[in-house]
Amino acid sequence: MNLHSEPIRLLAFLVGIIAFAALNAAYLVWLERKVAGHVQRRIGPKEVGPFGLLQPLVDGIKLMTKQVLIPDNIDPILFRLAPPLLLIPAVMSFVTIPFSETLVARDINLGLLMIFAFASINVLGILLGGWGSNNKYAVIAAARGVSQNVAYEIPMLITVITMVMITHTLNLNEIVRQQGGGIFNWYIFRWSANPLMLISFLIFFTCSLAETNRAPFDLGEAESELVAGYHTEYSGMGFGIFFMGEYANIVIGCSLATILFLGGWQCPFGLWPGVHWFLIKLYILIFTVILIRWTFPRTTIYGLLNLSWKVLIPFALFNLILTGAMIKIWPMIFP
Amino acid sequence: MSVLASSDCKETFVLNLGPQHPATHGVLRVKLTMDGEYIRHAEPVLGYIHRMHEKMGENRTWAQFMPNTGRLDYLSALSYNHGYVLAVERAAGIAVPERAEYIRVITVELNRISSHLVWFGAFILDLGGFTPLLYAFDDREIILDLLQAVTGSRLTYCYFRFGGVYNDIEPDFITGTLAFIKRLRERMPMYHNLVTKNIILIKRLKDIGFVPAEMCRKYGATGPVLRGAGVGYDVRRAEPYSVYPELDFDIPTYPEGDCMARYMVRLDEIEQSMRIIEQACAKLPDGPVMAEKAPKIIKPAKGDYYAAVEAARGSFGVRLVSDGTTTPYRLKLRSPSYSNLSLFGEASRGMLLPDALALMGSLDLVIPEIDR
Amino acid sequence: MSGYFAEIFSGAKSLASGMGITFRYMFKPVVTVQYPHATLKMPERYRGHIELVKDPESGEPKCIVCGMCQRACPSGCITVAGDKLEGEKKKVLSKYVLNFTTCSLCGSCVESCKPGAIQFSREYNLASTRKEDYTIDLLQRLREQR
Amino acid sequence: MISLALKSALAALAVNEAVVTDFAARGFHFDVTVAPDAVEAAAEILNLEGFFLEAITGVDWLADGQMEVVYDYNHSTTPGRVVIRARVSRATPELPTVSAIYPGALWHERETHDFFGIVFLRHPDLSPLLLPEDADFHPLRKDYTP
Repeated sequence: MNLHSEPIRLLAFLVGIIAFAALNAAYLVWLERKVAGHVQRRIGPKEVGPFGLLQPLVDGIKLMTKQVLIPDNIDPILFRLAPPLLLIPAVMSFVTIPFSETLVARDINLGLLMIFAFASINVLGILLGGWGSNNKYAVIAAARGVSQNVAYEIPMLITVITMVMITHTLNLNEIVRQQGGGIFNWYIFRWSANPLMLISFLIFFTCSLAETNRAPFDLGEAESELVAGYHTEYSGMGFGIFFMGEYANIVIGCSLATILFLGGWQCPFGLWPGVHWFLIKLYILIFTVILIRWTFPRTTIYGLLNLSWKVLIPFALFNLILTGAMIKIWPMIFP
Repeated sequence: MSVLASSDCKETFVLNLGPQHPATHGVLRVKLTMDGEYIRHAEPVLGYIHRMHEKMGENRTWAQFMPNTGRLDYLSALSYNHGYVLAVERAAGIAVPERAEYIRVITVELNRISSHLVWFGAFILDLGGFTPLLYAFDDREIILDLLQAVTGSRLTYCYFRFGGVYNDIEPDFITGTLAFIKRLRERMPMYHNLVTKNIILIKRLKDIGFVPAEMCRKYGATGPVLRGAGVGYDVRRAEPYSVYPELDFDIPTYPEGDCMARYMVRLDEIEQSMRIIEQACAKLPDGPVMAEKAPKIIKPAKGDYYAAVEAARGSFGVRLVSDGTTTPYRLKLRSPSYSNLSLFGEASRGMLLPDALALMGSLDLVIPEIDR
Repeated sequence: MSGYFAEIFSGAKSLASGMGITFRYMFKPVVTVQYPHATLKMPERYRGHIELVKDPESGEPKCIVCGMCQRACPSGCITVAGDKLEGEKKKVLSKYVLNFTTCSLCGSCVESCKPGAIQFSREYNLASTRKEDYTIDLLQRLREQR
Repeated sequence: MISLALKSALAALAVNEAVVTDFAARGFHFDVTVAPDAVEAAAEILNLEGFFLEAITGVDWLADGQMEVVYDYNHSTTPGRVVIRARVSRATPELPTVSAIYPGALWHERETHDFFGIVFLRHPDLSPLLLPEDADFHPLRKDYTP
């Protein structure tokens, strides 16, 4: 049998991606609890398995065996539609992520665009989940989640346009390839293209935190205000799928930051590029995301919009103009 | 209500915040009439854990009511012990030995620090930050251990007696207390760097939740809420009791009247309490811890008596009416959170839900004390 | 305008210093006690539920059945009874039951006890799902300790 | 401390003599018993002087057939506690509310109504606050039996 035939390859990737997303969801919870524990000078999970490593497994079994309570007076279709609507786009986004030069499910030319197209769908999952639950807290959370996502898509996309102007491509693998040959070829340090690249990275990272509803922007599920936000009424695996979708979104956000700014699978000193570098960078970013959650209090909706409209968008626009000017003017000075 | 009738927007809804809600710290229920995320009208609904302590008092001897006082405010139980023993000592004319007074001050101030630490952690938890809570609990745990070694209990103390304290402190306690103060002094900059200076926290607390001095006066709010509005009223200075006149401490006030001011007042109070404890430990005299002449059976003369102490949340008052028998005729407990919460309805009008919760957190409510 | 940049800068600095603190604390030793695996020793004055004290000479409870503890208790959770044996002057303790569900551990009974026949135990692992477990027969408990 | 003008203004409302009390012995400085109708006037005087309302409570004098309502006022900058009392008959325990002057009195009066059944006229909402919402008993009345 030809192992390189396209259907088998796709099947392998399909299984691999779903497994990657599911394992990440499970073990990021473990990591989150461990980091939270040690930050707070506790141990975190430790009873099930060595270092509590089997805890996610047991949690998963618990979630699956729990009864899925469907409250009265909900919208039966939207209520059931919402969790998959949050999870599927996130999993689909993995299709174009280049884990290494060859380890990519579909090396398509519009990879970046496709991820953003899918990322916009998951807002719908939040909205429908909140609306369909017929719960006041959930509706408030859904309204917050939507306004937050819309507000943060703008600076994020402006930053991405800036990047595309520099890279001249939407193919993620190609973007990584351009960053080969050492740490100073990574776009975050490519200050010849735009001296404010570091700020671009921070804008992108902040926006991806907000897009994935992570602390300090977790207004959609602010537990001290809205109980559990848009998934208040979900129990058992309904909640579990929301959870998986959220963690998959975090992985996607951090992967994109890695690919666009930190050189993806490229090695910092130009040797042995490969999937391990991608994963190391990815998990360092994810660790930062987790540490942020356990350090900061939550912002408010107006604080969040102020940050977006008064800080992030002006900076992103300035960056865009600066980059355009650099592309046009630089060659004139040094032809 | 009138607010609704006068409003143009008819599209309001009622949100039941509580009685089981993460932000209400217990079983407080707030009926919010909301216009989107704006609060049109807030009405706290009390009484979920009402135990009628005042009626219990009428059916017990003066001494038997002591354990009840520790169960009003579970975070600073010793202040409530203190308020009650002060009232009964005033009524029965019992003098307290100096050593006992110093021990009372040391333990009460330790209790105040632990109460403020819990408030600090829970307040940041309300705002969505989890970690400071456990850092604060780490420090508080040492206080609980210290107090446990002296009083035997960790939370609902019953340590003071009419005419003194239950038993003498050990030298270990003083060294442990001073070591703890040294430790907390070193940790305070960490708290400030982690929380107070944090831009997100500043944005959430500054200019949010105004409670001006006039509103405090109209509603009878006391304690850090009043001091956060710029009025330096503290029972320890206004009506000096125990050995507070001999101790040097400041009353922190911030004139802004917003959540940040109340936050800063409480953090400064932790520092002041540390100063008080250090001085009290240095001045601690030798001698008995129980008045020798303290009668076994208390029978205060007919009449009514009042005593107030500065509890962690404000002025706690006890009004006793004695008919000259071994049981109180009437025993009124004036709890500070009750008055502090009563202004919530007016202060939260027109606020966003998260800001209103910040305001509620900054009032430092302890529900058993409100419901009594 | 300069205030705008100054705020962004100081804000970013405060966020970074906050993250620095939590990151450093992550490597500090754990302060919690892993409860079922490790326990703490209760201090001398710890107030568990009360227990009877034995007379070291006779091995019998020191209690003289005066009933002071029963009277001092604010919540009436102590029941004491004694038999008057023939030929003896004093009563002998026959029943000492503590209803721990209503006990508030105030210590009034221990204080009121003249002969020092009751003291606080240092027990705190008292969780149970049955109400009857909290009606503690202290006399029987003392005999079992023997 | 309490100014002379205030003392004389309050003394004018008193039904019997206003008493300057010994703070160390009693815990308050000035004690005035007024007619039930005069509590509003007294509150108005104290409000103009900048006093705040600490608490309102009742005392049931069963033997006299009367109920007493006690208002504790205090001042935050020049400390001085003023106690205003008013006695109403047990048969018709009614007196005007002071909540128009001190909104903080809303809850205190509701609580007093809960516990004693004293009716505060013109109070906007006297539904039970601390007691269950369908409570029709007044537990702090001395003749109350559960």
